[in-house]
Amino acid sequence: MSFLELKDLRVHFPTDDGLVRSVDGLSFSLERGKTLGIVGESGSGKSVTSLGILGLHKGGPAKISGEIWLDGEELVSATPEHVRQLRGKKMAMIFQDPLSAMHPFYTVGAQIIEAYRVHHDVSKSVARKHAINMLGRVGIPEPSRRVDDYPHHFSGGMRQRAMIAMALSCDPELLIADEPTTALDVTVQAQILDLMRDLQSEFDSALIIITHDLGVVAELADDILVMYGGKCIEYGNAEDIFYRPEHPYTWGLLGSMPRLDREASERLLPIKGSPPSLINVPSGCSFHPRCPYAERTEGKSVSQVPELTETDGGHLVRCHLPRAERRSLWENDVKPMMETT
Amino acid sequence: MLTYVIRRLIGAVAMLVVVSMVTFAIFFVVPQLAGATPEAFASRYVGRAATPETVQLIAERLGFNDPVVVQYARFAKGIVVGAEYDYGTGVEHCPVPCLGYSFLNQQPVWPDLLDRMPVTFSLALGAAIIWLIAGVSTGVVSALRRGSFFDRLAMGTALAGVSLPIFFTGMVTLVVFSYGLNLTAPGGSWTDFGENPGEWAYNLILPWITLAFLFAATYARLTRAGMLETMGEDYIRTARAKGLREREVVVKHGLRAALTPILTLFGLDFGLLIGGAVLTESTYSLPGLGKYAIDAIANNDLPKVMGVTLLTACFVVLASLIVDLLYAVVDPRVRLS
Amino acid sequence: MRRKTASAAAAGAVLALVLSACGGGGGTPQEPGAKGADAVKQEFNAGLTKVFNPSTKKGGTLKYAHSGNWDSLDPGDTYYGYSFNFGRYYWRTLTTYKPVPGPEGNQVVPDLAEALGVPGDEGKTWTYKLKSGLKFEDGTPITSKDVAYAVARSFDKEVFAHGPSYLNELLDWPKDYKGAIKDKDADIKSAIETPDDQTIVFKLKKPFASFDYIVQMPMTAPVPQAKDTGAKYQEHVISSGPYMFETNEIDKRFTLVRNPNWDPATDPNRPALPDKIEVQLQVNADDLDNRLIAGDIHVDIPGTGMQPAALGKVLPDPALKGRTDNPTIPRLWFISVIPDVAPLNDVHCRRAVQYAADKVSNQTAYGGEFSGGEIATNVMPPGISGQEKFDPYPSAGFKGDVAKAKEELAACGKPDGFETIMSFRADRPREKALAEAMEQSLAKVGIKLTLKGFPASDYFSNYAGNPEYVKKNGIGLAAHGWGSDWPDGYGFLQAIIDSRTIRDAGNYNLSVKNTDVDKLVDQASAELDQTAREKLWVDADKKVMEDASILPVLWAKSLLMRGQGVTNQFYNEGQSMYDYSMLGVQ
Amino acid sequence: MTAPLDVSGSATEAQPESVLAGSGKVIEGRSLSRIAWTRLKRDKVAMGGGITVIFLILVAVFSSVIVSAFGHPPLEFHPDQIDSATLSPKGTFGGVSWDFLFGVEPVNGRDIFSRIVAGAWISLLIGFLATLVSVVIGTVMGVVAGYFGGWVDNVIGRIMDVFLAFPLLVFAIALAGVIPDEGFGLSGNGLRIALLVFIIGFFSWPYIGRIIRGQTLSLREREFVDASRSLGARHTYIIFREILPNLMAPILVYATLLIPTNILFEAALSFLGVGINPPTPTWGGMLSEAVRFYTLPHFVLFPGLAIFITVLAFNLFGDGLRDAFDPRAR
Repeated sequence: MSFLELKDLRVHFPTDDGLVRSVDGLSFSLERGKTLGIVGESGSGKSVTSLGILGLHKGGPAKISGEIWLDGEELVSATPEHVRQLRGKKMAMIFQDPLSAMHPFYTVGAQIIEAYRVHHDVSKSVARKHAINMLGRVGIPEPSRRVDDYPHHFSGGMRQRAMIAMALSCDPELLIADEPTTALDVTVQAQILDLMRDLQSEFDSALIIITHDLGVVAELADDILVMYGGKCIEYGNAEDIFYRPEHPYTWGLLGSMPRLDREASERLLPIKGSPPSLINVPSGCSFHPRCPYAERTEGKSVSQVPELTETDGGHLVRCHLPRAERRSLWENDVKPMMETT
Repeated sequence: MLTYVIRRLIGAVAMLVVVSMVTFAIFFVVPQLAGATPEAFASRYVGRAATPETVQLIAERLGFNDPVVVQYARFAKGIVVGAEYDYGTGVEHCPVPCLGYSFLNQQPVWPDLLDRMPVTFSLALGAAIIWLIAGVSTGVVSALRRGSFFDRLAMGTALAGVSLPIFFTGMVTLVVFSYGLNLTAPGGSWTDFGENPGEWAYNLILPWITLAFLFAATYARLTRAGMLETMGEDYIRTARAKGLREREVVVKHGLRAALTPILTLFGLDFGLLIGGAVLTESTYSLPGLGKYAIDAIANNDLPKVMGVTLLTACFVVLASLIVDLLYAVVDPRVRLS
Repeated sequence: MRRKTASAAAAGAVLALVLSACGGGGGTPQEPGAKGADAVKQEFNAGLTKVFNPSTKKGGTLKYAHSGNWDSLDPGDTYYGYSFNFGRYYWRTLTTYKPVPGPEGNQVVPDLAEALGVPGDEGKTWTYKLKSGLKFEDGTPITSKDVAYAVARSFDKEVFAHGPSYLNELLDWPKDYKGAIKDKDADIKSAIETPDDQTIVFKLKKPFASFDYIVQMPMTAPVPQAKDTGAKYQEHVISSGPYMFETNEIDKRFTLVRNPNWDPATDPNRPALPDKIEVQLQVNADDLDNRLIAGDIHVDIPGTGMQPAALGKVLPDPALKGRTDNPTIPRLWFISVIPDVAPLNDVHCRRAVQYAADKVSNQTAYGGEFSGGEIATNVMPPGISGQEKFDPYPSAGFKGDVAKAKEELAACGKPDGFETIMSFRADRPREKALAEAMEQSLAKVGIKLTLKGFPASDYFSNYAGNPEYVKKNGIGLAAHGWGSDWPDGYGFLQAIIDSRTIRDAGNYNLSVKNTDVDKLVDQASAELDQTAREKLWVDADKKVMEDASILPVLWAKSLLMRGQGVTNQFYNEGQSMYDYSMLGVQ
Repeated sequence: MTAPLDVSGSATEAQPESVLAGSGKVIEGRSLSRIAWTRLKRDKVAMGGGITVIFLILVAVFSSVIVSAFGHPPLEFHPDQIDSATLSPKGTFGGVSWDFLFGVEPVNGRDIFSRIVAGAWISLLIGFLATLVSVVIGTVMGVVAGYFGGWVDNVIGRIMDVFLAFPLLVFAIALAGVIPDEGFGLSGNGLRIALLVFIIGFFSWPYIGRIIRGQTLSLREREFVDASRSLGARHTYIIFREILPNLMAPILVYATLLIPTNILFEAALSFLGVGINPPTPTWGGMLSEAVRFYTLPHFVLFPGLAIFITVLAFNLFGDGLRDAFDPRAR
């Protein structure tokens, strides 16, 4: 068994307007030292997945089923208290917007110290030394001074580094980064990504990067999982996804990826429409209302839910289009359009 | 920080000037527009069967023959530099802040206010303690058990609480607990804390609870809403992701942030309240500033009304200044400038 | 030398007690205390005609409470009946009401003076001679100069705005006189003379018969000039009576203790039983009643009766009702029917109002038979000496005569009725209820009333008592009430029926503007013969009723409760409440 | 702490941001009000409040019909129902009977049921009109302050501060007490109602004003306003076409929540004796008379309950409305 393994994870929220199927049957696995990128639009269920792994839905209104195995332990059925003890120590998370993710009333140092002392029975001064040390390791200058600053005193990049320092303070074996760079400008983004790569190799932890931006995972991820409407629609290693993508949605994502040779606002292959409602999930393939090739499936896309099937070794796709047609569409229609511009 | 306080204090003084002018205008300009003469003013402060000459004399003595501006200036001067009061056989110096002498019984207003302050302050303080504890804890539990039976019961009670006029609850509680069951002190009971703390509390317990119920209802609803909002904040998720125990998450991270806006409201509420809980004091006939204000209005005793209004405004302004300063302490993002 | 009438009055049971209390022999002292309580049967109206729970026991603390405030504790600056009554604890005046129950209580007897006033110059001068051995609380002797000074200082209405101004108007003061405080060395011989330390002579502008009643008012209570602090004197009045101030928190509370320099030998009117007197002010009225019932306090100072909530508790309960007295007091609740406002300028329209009014409904509105009063059919109340009862506008069961009212309306040229406004004091629930009752009963004959409430504090100055306002706003009816300063025709009627007293504002006569009435007032005030005088006042009363400009509502009654454990309690007609100076505690 | 010192209300519980945030989450095809209505319909408590409110409005509007059907004229005396000594009603529990549904008043025996029904008209009329006044003033001041910002915002902000520092109840009483009985072409109760509407409305606008200012401030920064501005649209156009329509939801919600506060305010003023002239019945006025007859529970209870039920109904409905526009706070 892998270090982290999800089996048919489902996270559903009952609301007044109906049942929200945020994550609807997700499975994947991840080894230590490896990086998985989970990509999708907002509302695709990627963040819910990460919170599910950390057990943060426990005690809430969410209905969770399936299995999450971490280092040989099943977490869905584990007691909330047990998962709490793992949280922050064995698995940690880096959140999207560090300004709102850090408590505005406490100093950065206090928040790191708190994170460390939950799991380590040490004095405040020991924890403080540790916090300063961590801040230094994530590249914050003059850490012994900045440790007493409040989050709003930090710049965006600094805050994200502090956030990373906080997440790493207990040497977690699984690190989940939720949109770690979205709130940052491009140069800082690159620095943060470099930092994460360095730290991962240093700690030899498993890393999940969650993003809507394929560009972020391009450099970092070993494997990539594309989510849509709470389901995995394509999974493969980075090469597969970038060079041989098979799902029309993935093509759309690739097309909307900002590249240096292209104007930022320009979108070659815009994905029309908006993400699907998670309550009244479209029948059949949930992507069909937005899929330019839906009519080629002779109506199957409306009536049948496509299965996740393996095309190559480890490359999985959830699409009704025949494999050959997908390949030819990619090679002949989509790819040339992306390159010519 | 110091410049901020100074600037705020200057603003506060300006505000008090406006408040005093408006009060003055209500009592002098409005009736004058309605056609009241200086004698008409003066005749409120003479005994029955006063002769026109007496009325004239009093009008002159109380200065009603002067233009309103002059009258106001005289009043304002008294506050700033004090005033001289001629009691017939001699002159008394009325020290700063001289709020004047009652038109009706010739007593200086300021000592009266000092005398009434402990009553209102005791009422407000006791009620505030009860409503903060009851309101905030109910709000927190309600927010954490959102949708539960407790939540619905508490919020239902809270809504009923804000919908009840205090002069009604006051009357009902008095009739039931005091006149009926003889459990609490009758209306109008007041003992100084220094005199007998036990009796002080016994006399105030009913007004405390009634007043606190009203405010607790508001505070429970606010705390619940605030807690629901903060508990949905990203930093709460972060705190949980760190592996903190739920109690720490709620108290240290959630409540701390949710209480900050409540602090503001509390400051204003408390400031207004120590300036006189008019309805509560009327209902329970407590000899506090609110009752004083109502009685003064009923008697058209302007110096008293001016005094109590200004004092209330002072309390509010002061309370909001203290709240703002405290806010800066509680929320490090706030900069005083 | 005591005048014969005064010593003859000592036949009453009370005076016998008083004398024995004063150390004189005679009478059998009754044993107070536990036995006294059983010996005295609690009975409704037991304190009206005789002394209830008589006792000579000294000592104890007598507790008073007041739902409001004094206007002032200064004898020169107060104008409340209860203040005149209560003040006799710490002041003495030239005369005072005879401290007995029953009609005799309307008479005045000497207090500081040795005898009642001696009139001269056909009632234009009044001479009083002071007793000897009188002392202030600090031991200085009281002379006629102190009385003269007190009167002269009270002239200054700028400093003493509240007190009655009878002496300002009656005495022949020098021109431009400003009172003893401002004009320290002015010669006031034209008004008051003090030929020696015992004698004081008042000189009037014109003859005035009831002067002995005037000087029972506290303007004649002596004030030592050296201790006078003007407007601040009320903070410590120098006592000439049996008690003096121990503490005094204005508008809150005060206590009186025995005055060591008061000599009982000079004062047959006051037994001075309690050792200490405590007064609490601004007590909630309902609470005050409850505490009176429970026995926590002894006397409700204003003496105007119990609150409606207490009526519901007291009257149905025989034990509680037995503790009450229900006197008629010399006060009239009435409605001014103002002839300045059309169509009330026509006497027939005014009479229509007289006939249409449902007096029973008015009575209920005003508090019913116990706390409201007796249905009034003419102006002067029964307690006034020489009063006659008559009813010029009779109706079956006092419920109003619709037919007669319609006749009068037709005579007035308004057969279908008319519209007018009725004013009342908004902060007086009874007047409000009265106005509502009038609105109902007048509607039956087509007279439509619009009701308007005004603040009591401005009622006479700015609204109902301000003729210009009344005319401009068409106020045809005004709720009103009048109590007498002393129980004779002048004391009751003059201020409300003499049209020459009407001025720009602050009037109490709102509606009687009849020269015939004015003539009768002049005749009566100058008449020195009591019987003839009383007859003239009755004539004036009849004239006013004929003029229909006053609609009498009630001769007021008050439901008073005797305090638990209070001795020597009785209703005094002159004070129109319990005689406070007589009370003791068991 | 809304307005009358110790008359608490719910307007302070303003969470303007959340209402606005609600309006931002428009899902394609369904308008915000449609969604809100769908949510509101499901909220049984709020609908109960709403139905009660409608019922009370009907009672108020048809008060004279109801009185003639079920009661006696509200001003009519019934001395036969009163014990002339104690002045209390003769019947048990204040004379409650089929003839007098809520019993009779002491002293004059007026029908309490009729007076409560007739009082509903005054209470609701003043509650609504005063709210209208404060909403109009509050919206104008709030929009102007929020939209123009700078010194305008500063000045209006100061004015609001002054209002908040006032002991409002004291002022309202003083003002209601000194205002003459005739003027502005009105007299009697017409003037009295106008006066109360003005006083109450005028003293409660800052609460609405603050909320609207905040909303306008954030609306001003939104894309569509930016877009209009960059296209050269005039201020009036932007305010009336872009800003005001988006303020409708919060205005509606806070107006609904202000009505009960204003009803309480009116009751308080009537209680303190500066309300409508008698004999016109008002609930606060009845309560203030009941103080003198506190031994008669029915006299205290019926007007008290009338105020309570009315205010509660409006509060329930207003709360539901707010939740409908912003379900997060529920």
